[in-house]
Amino acid sequence: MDTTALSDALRPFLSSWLRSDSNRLSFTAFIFFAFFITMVIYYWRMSLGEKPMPKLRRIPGLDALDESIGRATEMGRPIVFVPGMSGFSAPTYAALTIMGYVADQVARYDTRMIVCYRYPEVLAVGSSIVQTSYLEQGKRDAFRADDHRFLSSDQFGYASGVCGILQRERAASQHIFGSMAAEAIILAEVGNVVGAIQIAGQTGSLQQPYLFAACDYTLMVEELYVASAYLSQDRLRIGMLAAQDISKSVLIILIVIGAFLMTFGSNFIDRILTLY
Amino acid sequence: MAGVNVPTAIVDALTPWSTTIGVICLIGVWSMLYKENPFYRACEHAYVGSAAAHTLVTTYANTIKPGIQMNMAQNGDYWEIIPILLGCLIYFQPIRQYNWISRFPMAFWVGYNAGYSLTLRVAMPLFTEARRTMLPFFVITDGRFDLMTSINNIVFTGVVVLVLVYFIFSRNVIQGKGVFLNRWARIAIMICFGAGFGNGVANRVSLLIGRFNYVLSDWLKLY
Amino acid sequence: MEKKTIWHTMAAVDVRFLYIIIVIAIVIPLLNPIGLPLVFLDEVIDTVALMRSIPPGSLVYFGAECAAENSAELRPPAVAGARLMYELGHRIIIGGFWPDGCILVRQWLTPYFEEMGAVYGEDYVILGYRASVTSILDTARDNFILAFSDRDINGDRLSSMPVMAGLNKASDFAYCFVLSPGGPGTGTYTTAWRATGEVDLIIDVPTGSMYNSAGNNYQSGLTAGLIGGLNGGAQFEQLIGHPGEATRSMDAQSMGHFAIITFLVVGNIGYFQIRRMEEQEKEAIKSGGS
Amino acid sequence: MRRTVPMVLTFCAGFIMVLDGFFNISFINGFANRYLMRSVTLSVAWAAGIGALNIVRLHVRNITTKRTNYQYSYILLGFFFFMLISGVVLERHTTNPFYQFVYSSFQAQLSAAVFSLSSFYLASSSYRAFRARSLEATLLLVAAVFVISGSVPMGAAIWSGFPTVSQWLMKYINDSTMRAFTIGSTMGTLSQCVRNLVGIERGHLRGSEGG
Repeated sequence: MDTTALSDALRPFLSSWLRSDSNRLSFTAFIFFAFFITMVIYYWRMSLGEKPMPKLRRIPGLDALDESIGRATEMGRPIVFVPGMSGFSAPTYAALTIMGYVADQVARYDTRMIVCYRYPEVLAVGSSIVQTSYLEQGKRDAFRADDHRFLSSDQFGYASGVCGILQRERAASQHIFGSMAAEAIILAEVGNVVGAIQIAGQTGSLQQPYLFAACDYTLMVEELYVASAYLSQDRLRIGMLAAQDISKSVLIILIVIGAFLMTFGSNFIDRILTLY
Repeated sequence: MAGVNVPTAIVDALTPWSTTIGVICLIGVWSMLYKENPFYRACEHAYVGSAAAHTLVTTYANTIKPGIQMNMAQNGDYWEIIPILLGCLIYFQPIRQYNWISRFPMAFWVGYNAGYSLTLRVAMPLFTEARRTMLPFFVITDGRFDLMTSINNIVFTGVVVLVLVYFIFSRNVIQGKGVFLNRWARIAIMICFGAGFGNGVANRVSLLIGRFNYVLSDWLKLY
Repeated sequence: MEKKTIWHTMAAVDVRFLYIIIVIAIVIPLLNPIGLPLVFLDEVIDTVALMRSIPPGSLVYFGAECAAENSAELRPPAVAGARLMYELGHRIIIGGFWPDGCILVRQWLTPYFEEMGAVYGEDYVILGYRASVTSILDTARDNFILAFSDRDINGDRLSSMPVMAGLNKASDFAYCFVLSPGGPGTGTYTTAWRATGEVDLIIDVPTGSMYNSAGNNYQSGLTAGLIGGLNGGAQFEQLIGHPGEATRSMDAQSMGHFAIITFLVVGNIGYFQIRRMEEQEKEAIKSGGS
Repeated sequence: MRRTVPMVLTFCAGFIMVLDGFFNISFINGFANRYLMRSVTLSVAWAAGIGALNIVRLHVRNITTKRTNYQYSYILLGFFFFMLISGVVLERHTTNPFYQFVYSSFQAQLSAAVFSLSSFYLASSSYRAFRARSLEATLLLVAAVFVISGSVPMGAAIWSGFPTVSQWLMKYINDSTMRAFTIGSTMGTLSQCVRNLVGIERGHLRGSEGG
């Protein structure tokens, strides 16, 4: 099929309102976005109704959160929580959602949780999340503001601070979530040395091997983003996840068809993608 | 704005000591490997203090001062006061009562970043990568079937698809018995992590080399 | 009662002992390098060829994204890259969004620029650190000088410098040469300038730990060149004919790697030996009990 | 006021960026370029002091209440104010020779030193933590050994196949897995951003509701 003619026919119409550049992917991106937004709206509406939502695959790392909290409670030693190295970004939101879950449990069992922050704005939000958990349990006075510590905005200043806390407070478990960089191995090794049970989950894949080796449970890459839906089992969030999964499936199907067509010598899909 | 200057003589007298100070700092930090000690704690605190100040100084010198001097004083862009005030609202954060005001600039940044990410810029890898993943499974070069390239292409596309399927979480979307595929996906992921570990070693070893270059070459002048 | 074998002793070895071994493994070859020959990767050869194919007088953006801790890996390719650019007659615009990036690159490059006779303001300029990378790079797509407030690292006017002639927006750059120890790094520039089609050629200079994802970007065509880690830096130095720091450090790098492999292997052998002995003991108890 | 204003701010800033990113609307494009992006730069720059403010507050409190190890807080504050004052007052700020001296002898060296700690931890964790406990862990280790040996001259000197195998692993297994990760996390980011924009996820606003 001749895609050049199609592309030429579309150009005058599209160029009046759609931005383009030398990559010629604008139209594809636009269609894909429109599809994604449609899916979001579809599942949003569905979550308001009664229909059953999709079920989620099991994620052992998230199931292990309770075990680590229980152990800290038994030993009477604190949990150290690291909500990632970035400011407000997607991984940090995911980490804060997990922290909300842990905070609920901690407030119920009167376990101590020390949270180390790299950015003051995350501290502001994080401490109010935990405080809310204590309020909901009716333990307003049990909340310890001093356990929410802003260490340093500097990457390794922060890492050395967390190490100091792990050693001085003899942590029973360490939770490392959010986006991590080179300091991941420092935190995980020091955690190992003090004998803490460690659960880690982060979005980058580069630090994953160290965490995989040194921690008891690891969430792999995208599993962190699922945490918000998985732990809350909230219909709306599961719906958003389903919308995302369907869009991803479309992409997978495109890749597979494209590869097969390529085998038979046609780059049709490729030309369709780069229409405008 | 003419600034103060430290006499050149003083700076010149101090400069030779720079590497020695650096080596003392290095020993202080590395002493932690033996055990946690006061020397290390002193270094840790000095580090945090100077890092906080350095960030402030660089921002002041490169964004705040030129912004006031040039954009406002010379070009008359007085509208810039509005975002400046918005940014300054963050300083309400330590005051418990007015804490909520500090959420205004945060909301602004969150919105900007979310909008920025929801455009072609960030979505582009999705399509460039997808395009380059559509590789032919049978490759014929110079009229002959090229086995190696064919296998490599099948492996490449296969692994991408497997791992993508592994990260589909909601079960109803992909029905059925794809579970055995997950095992193969995990194998690919593990090899990828292994390679990541391998390259990470290169990174970490060169860090040590950097430090020893500093001690042996810059300080002791052994080579 | 558990038997104490050599494996048990080794499993319980003080970690400080390991630290000493790795220090020795690195220091000795640094003092006495042997100079093992390098294996040249296609990607580095192609990158150098790409840089050589750019005509003299072109504008080049040099992304000084680095911090002091990465100097061992990033200084050699930065120096070699700047040398090659100057030799090819490219005009170099150095900018960076890590707080210390520009200061460090200035420290690294100034001796070489002085040696080669490059003039600040005519052959190269350093823009200095700015906060908020995404919005600045975005503004630079339309107006480069406004994005950087018309000031260089010293607070002087950019618009009065000859090196800036013909530079109005990001698309005037022939290519970007970006050091990348994380974020901000190459990813920032590919999103801001490559994805919008402003600059098509981005040369990625990642650290070892970023090299994993960098390979993928290179294969998919997102980046046009790749010089990875200290190993890539050493190849780069030799390809442009100025062997330096990276070439010298390669033997230490080799020894460090082999120390780590030895730890891995010995640690695992010990682990299997102990496990086997424990299994034997269990079987002995079982057969004794029944 | 407390909830609506931030949500409106988030939505407006985001929506303008989305419009600007996709469409040719000269009014929106101009506004985003001229004002919005510059506003973000400026507001972020002026907010930079909040971290330092937090640290200073904490350590002044440490000293006044004489908590354990409060002596170290003097060191911290000393360094902070020394660097800050010299950086702001001196001519040409960060490029002043004196400031450069202080920066490159203390801060640059300390940060490089802390980062290099991770090399030592890598040594100890490769001895104690990376164990071939399962098939998966074994694969990780084997791939690691090939890539480690393949990336240095000595590996090639021992067996010329090391670089070949390591490059094959890098090109066909690592790059492809990385590609899947990239596609996946891009999707994750998109979906997270949609949730932020429409206000399903309000992590950054939590706590302001009751107060």
